[in-house]
Amino acid sequence: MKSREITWQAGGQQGEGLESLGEILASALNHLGYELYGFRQFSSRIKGGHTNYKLRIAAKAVGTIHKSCDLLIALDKDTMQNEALNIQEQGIILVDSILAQDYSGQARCVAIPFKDIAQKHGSQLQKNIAALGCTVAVLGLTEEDLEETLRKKFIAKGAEVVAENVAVLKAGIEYIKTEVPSLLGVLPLPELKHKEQHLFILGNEAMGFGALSAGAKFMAAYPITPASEVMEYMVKKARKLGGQMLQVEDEIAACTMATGAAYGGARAFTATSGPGLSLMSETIGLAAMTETPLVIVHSQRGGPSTGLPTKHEQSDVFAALYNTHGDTAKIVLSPSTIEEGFYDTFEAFNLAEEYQCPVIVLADLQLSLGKQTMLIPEYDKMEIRRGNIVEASSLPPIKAPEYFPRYSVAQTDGISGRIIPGTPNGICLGTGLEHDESGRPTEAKDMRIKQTEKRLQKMKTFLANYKKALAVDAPYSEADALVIGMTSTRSCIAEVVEILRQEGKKINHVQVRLLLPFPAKELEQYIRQAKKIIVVEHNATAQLAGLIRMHIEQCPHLENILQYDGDIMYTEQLLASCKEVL
Amino acid sequence: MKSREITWQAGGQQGEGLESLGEILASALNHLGYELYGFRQFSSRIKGGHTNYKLRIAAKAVGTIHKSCDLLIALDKDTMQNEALNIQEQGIILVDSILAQDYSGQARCVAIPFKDIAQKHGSQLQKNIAALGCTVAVLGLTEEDLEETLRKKFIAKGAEVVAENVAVLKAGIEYIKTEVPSLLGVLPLPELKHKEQHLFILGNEAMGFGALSAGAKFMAAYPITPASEVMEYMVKKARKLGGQMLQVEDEIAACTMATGAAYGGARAFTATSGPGLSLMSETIGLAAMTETPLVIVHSQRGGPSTGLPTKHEQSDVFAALYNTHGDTAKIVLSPSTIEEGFYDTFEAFNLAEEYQCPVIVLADLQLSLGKQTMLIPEYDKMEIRRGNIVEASSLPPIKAPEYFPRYSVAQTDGISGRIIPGTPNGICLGTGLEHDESGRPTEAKDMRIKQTEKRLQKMKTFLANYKKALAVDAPYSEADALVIGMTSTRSCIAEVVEILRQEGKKINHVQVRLLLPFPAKELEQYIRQAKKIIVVEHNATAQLAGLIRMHIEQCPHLENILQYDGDIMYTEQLLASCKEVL
Amino acid sequence: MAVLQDFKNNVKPNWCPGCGDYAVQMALQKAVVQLGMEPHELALVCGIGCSGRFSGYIYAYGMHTTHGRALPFAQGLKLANPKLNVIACGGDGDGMAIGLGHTFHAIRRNINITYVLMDNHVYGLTKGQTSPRSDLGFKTKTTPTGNIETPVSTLEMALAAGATFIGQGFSLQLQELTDLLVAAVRHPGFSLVNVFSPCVTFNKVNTYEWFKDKLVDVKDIGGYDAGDKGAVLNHVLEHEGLLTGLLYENLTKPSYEKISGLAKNNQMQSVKKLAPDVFSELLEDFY
Amino acid sequence: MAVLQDFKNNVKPNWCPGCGDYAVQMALQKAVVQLGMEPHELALVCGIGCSGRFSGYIYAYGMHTTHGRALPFAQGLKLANPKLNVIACGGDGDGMAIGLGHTFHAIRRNINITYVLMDNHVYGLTKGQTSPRSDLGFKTKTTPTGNIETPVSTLEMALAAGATFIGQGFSLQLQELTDLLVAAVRHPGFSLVNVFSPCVTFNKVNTYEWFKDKLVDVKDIGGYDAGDKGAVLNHVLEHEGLLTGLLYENLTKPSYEKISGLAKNNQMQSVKKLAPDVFSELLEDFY
Ligand SMILES: Cc1ncc(C[n+]2csc(CCOP(=O)(O)OP(=O)(O)O)c2C)c(N)n1
Ligand SMILES: Cc1ncc(C[n+]2csc(CCOP(=O)(O)OP(=O)(O)O)c2C)c(N)n1
Ligand code: SF4
Ligand code: SF4
Ligand SMILES: [Mg+2]
Ligand SMILES: [Mg+2]
Repeated sequence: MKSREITWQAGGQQGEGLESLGEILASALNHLGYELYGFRQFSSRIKGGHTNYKLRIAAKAVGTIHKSCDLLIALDKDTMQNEALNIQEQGIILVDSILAQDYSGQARCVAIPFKDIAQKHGSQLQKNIAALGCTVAVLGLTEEDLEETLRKKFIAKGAEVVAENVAVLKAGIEYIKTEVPSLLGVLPLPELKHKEQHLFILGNEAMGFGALSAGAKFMAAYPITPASEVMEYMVKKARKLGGQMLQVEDEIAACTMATGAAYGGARAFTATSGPGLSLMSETIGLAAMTETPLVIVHSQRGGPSTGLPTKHEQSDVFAALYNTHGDTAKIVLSPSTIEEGFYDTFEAFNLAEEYQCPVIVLADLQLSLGKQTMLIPEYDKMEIRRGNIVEASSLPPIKAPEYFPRYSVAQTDGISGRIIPGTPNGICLGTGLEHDESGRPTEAKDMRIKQTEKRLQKMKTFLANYKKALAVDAPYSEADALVIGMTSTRSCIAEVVEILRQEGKKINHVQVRLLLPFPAKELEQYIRQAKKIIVVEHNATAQLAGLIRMHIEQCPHLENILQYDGDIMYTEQLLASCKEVL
Repeated sequence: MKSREITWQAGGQQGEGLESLGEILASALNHLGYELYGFRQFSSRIKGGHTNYKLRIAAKAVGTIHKSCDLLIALDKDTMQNEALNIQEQGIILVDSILAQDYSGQARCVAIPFKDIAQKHGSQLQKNIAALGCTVAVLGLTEEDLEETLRKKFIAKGAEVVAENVAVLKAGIEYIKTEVPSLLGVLPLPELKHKEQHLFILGNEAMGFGALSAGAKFMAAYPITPASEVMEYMVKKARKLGGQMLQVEDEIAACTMATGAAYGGARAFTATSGPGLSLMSETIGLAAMTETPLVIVHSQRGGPSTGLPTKHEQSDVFAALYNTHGDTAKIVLSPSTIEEGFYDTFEAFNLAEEYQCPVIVLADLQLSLGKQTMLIPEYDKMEIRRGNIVEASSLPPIKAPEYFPRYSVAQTDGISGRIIPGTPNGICLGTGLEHDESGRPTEAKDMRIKQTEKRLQKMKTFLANYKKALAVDAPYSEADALVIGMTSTRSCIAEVVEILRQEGKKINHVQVRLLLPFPAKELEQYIRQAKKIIVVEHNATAQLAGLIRMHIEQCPHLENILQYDGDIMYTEQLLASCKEVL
Repeated sequence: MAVLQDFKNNVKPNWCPGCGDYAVQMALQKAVVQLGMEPHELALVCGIGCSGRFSGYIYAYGMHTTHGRALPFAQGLKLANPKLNVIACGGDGDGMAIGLGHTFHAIRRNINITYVLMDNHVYGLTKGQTSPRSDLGFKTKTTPTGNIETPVSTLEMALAAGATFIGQGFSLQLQELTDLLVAAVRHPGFSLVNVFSPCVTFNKVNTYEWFKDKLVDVKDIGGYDAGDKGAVLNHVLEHEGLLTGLLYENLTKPSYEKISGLAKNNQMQSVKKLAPDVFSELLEDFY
Repeated sequence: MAVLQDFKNNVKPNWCPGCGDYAVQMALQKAVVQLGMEPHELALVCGIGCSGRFSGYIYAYGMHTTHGRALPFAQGLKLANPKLNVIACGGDGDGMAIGLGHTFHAIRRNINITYVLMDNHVYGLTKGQTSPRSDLGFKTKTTPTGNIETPVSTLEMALAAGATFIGQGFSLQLQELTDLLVAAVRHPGFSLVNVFSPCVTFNKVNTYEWFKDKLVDVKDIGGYDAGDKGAVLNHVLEHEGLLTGLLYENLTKPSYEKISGLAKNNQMQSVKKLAPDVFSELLEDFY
């Protein structure tokens, strides 16, 4: 892999500016046309505590990071004790001079006085920029490649600040040139075949942007890691478009307000994680029963309870599907790339309105907090479909006590006409109780049966129509193995599959993008084509495997590869695990 | 069946005293030694609205009601329009004279001036007692059989009230004797072989009594149909025993308070239904993560959302198992008779303490609100087991900053020593975050893995030890069919199976009494022994069938018999459905 | 102009005969007629309880939500559709037990909706348990030896939350209640109308007579100033909350809609594809 | 007798240097020493937030619960184990946003526990969003153009809820805070101690200096009567809540334990098989 890409990493204490170091480097590289994937690891404390940022720089799209890196900037002991062990043999470590260098690994380790460099040309707080300079030099870039990005980043603080940062940057470059010239350009970046314009976008922002693009102008939410960036994005953008993001008293209020706004005709949503989803369960049932198009972005983190709030996991699958009591008709999408995060969130609003039900976009921490280059969404493909909303113009006059049959059971697809309250001649009721066709509560058995079947029929209709339930890379009709994953393991699995194929194995790969209703039929065909089935997931109870078995009769043995240590999955490990199973 | 038992039914408007009519009759019959099963159907309104009460009177234990009845007391039109149609051909209807008698069925229908009878000897409000008198006469009982019960019931209101009621009772008997003598003793009660003393007890009371017997003295709850009787029972009994039932602000508080009290060393629980369980999901995760012995009685009703609050359903299975985010270690028991309701609730407190985890007793409306004769619980069998609580006496002195290893991962069964806060030399921490062996938050990967496995190991240990996962009636090693059910379908299935066997079919029956961890291995052996598998449940999404498939590899085809009209299951219908499938 | 009949839906309420909620229903129907509303311009959002059935008994848009969550739903609805008249309803358990947090935050948020709280000091629908408004000593199924928790003072709570409109009515005073509801709907911000609406089935203490005896109309209190928070509070304390009329109004605090700018630029109902230039501008953040 | 060292657990808090919570930690440790408690006699029950980490930093029994639910947990714990000293802790988001309903009901229930609310007017742990205690106009990640919702007045809320003890402290006044905590724990009922505990990282407005400038000690208010609810309320309104000291105490309202009878007959910790006669008596109901 090495020749085709570079993994850069910086580790230090939270608050040392590592995040902006990575951001600036990535932004500049994005402008140069590289494909990037950035991921930060952090702990649940505000200041202090180890954090590290990895950036993969490539000529073709990459969707995750590797465990190892080529160039490591080490600003604290933790980095030397842990991260330095994962470096490539031919890798390079630039370590802060003030750290005791008891490094005994294979890589080349060079002490650099980042603080001094920074202090000389600015303040010691800018040691991250000094490290940036050194990075630039080792990667064979020049100050020109970075200047514009630095300017943009700091211009709000004044031209002086810009100048100071540029000076520190240059000093970093200069230091390598003069003090360690052997490092100059020693890790050249991959060659770019063609240069396309990309966005460099955080998963949570991609989902927020997807919502906004779909016309969502109402959001109510409550802060929670790793979902807060969705609300933080929305609050910045919504008001100008005539919308509003409200941070409310709790998740119950957030979800219920969004449901109220959706009932009111707005495209409305909330975003949350673990505990928040648990609190929303009752309202999800209300939205399902009243057939209200509620959208929830849910980003999984380590559970149960408060769990591991800043760590990755995929253990809320069952909760996303089943946390509401009763037979609940809803849709759960599970995007597997940041790009799908954008499109699925966009589409969630269409589906919610077309099928008049809650839609959960089930992401995970890596998907939410990973940052990736992504092609500009195709404007022409962004179609808004609102489903069966009955407009005033098509309504004949009615008067009390006649109601519009909002919950008509006449349609074979289960989808009845929806009315936006306020519409003349469309008056109807809604209730979380079982109800008749006008929304009046009823306990009549035949109506109960019909309404239950109506709601579930919508899901069948949807499943029959939906084209994106699976992301399939299955060239073999008789495969040695099928690897199944969901959400953000997509890239990692794809890379492992690629390696295995190069080794001569016939491996198919399906990433499940729709979890409810479960696309069992479609998936089954791939299952039947493979000798072994490997289900890869980030939890301890094999939830995806359970789902697959639940929906497939005579389901063959499923091999589980489970990870639940809070870390994301790395190619190296997954490859080893797959080989064990194969 | 008719010769062996009688089904008595009374229907009228809510508030007409039907409930006490049934209660008094049943109580008297219980004293006489009959086996009884009583069930009331009611709607979600306070006064008015049709209600009807059915009482099955037999010589051997019965656990549900039938659709048809032998003797019907009809006090409103609804009763004549609906219930009268289900009566046995040789049945008898005693209908209030003031109702237009457009009955065209086969049964004998006699108009009785209940109100007049009552008014003559008391007030017209006592027409239910007049109906009781008529019932007594038709069943061939005498006033002596009832007097004591009436006395007990009304003595609190004074001797005069007792006398008045006895007078009305007699007048009812007299009316039959003189006006319709042909009815006298025309429906004789079955012959009793031996007379045993029984309790006649509501499911919810049985569960409350089970909790109290297990030493539970703390309950916090929030009213909800059909679970409120559990709190109403506890509030009457707990204080005298040095306990307390608190009606609190909401279900989140109820569940969290109970968790706090359980942590504090009390046996503590809450009881709820549909929406309440949804609200408790976050706290269930906390109890699982902190390994606190929380017990929840959950009675299912029609869902989703507010659904059908007074109707029967079994659609919260998935929610009971999975409503909490994350990989949650907990136990879900599902009693299938009122007797099991008592014992399982009792046992829930043992299991919660032994396995240090939340335990949900998953009931349903029929189980909660059905009232049945039950043998007196065997005092000697009621063993209290508190699991691994570390007492002060066994603790060596420790001092700050040393902690007791509350979450030690050393044990292979996953069960570490639990400390009741307040214990000297046992200080330790607890947190919903992932934690180390002393309960200090940690993000260390190896500890994360160990603690996750510790929690899940407890469930494996439990599953291996638990003896009551299934209620099995499976005499055939090569069966034509296996019928699987859960919770209160037990009796109905058993009766149908009995009939089918009499018809020569080899039918096995397993009622699943443990839903989490799922007893897959044990169940699988019965599945493999049958040609057809029929899964009977009260929901539209076949949740139990889903669970079975989820846990059994190469699971054969499961036939679903699903009912979701809010009604309970009747032998007649289930028999027909089974025959269709067979 | 709509007349009373236009707000009747011919559904027979499942309230007990004599329930205080009938009067609230009537008063509300009269009030909306008086306000010149058309049925389709009104949306009733209810919680769960006997009172929660309210939306099903008036011919208008209605949503019967979950227990205690009428206010979050109503606020979302109002912001999405500002032209709609949104009235939330619920009981004392709904609003003061499970929903108390939402009630408090809705009051301080001051979105232009009206909240009608039917206060019967008991849980009606679940057949007679204590409510947070039950008197000390009140005996119910869950407090057979008498309630031991001090009742919530709705009025003190609302004042503490920064209410801009607090009215209190009584089911026996139909005209006053109607007027109060009219004033509440007209108030530009969140208006709370607490109505003493007796439960004739489960509350044999706080009956029509009991309230009639105790309630004092603020009009009968000399020098009563509904604009002076401190003074209002003293009256509330003195009369243990048993006042009727327009108790408090503050017109200086702007509504959420005003202060957020939504009053001028609310485009939530327009669900359209982003204009190309807006889309391009949004892209800028990610280069 | 335990000394300060006995309450130290050598865990380095993950609070930022300078965070106001360090002082609260210190004051609490001093207070419990002063009260003569042994570590095992104390249980700290916390919500979620920077402040929620509190229980992990003091050597005593500690339970770090879920966001906003420290009080229900603490009340259950106290009733189960009345000999334990139960102190609940949390932040202003924990207690005044998601937990507001519980806070209000806990206050009125008046169980004998102490609630220490670390009020920094912001969400610390989630990295700087508005809290219900944030000032109008306060800029955060979720209110980039300034907060538009009137802050919750903790003190008005607590008075409205029928608090029997309200104290307010400040992280810079260690001795006063310690004394207040001692008094609060001694109070026979629910005691609320609100502490202005600045967040140095995300709140650059309500800083140590800001509070120092504004806070007025009630000892410095002539004739201040902590027993007169009306008067206290007026002081609170006048000073916009920026008071310190023992603001209010009411010793006439009995604690929940007293009024429920649990003070005399609490056998919750005794988990035993029912005595045969008790069992027989219970059976009576079902014949
Ligand atoms: C989450 C939840 N908990 C409990 C219930 C059961 N429940 C229905 S109404 C009600 C309380 C009714 O009291 P109140 O709000 O005072 O209304 P009222 O019937 O007195 O008008 C309760 C507890 C429910 N529907 N949902
Ligand atoms: C149900 C739930 N929602 C959201 C969160 C995320 N969260 C953690 S702490 C916190 C707020 C912290 O603010 P505050 O209570 O004021 O405490 P501080 O950090 O300021 O001390 C939030 C929203 C959570 N843990 N649980
Ligand atoms: S129970 Fe009470 S509140 Fe409910 S309808 Fe009857 S009288 Fe009204
Ligand atoms: S973020 Fe604020 S509240 Fe949290 S530890 Fe830092 S200073 Fe304290
Ligand atoms: Mg009420
Ligand atoms: Mg805070």
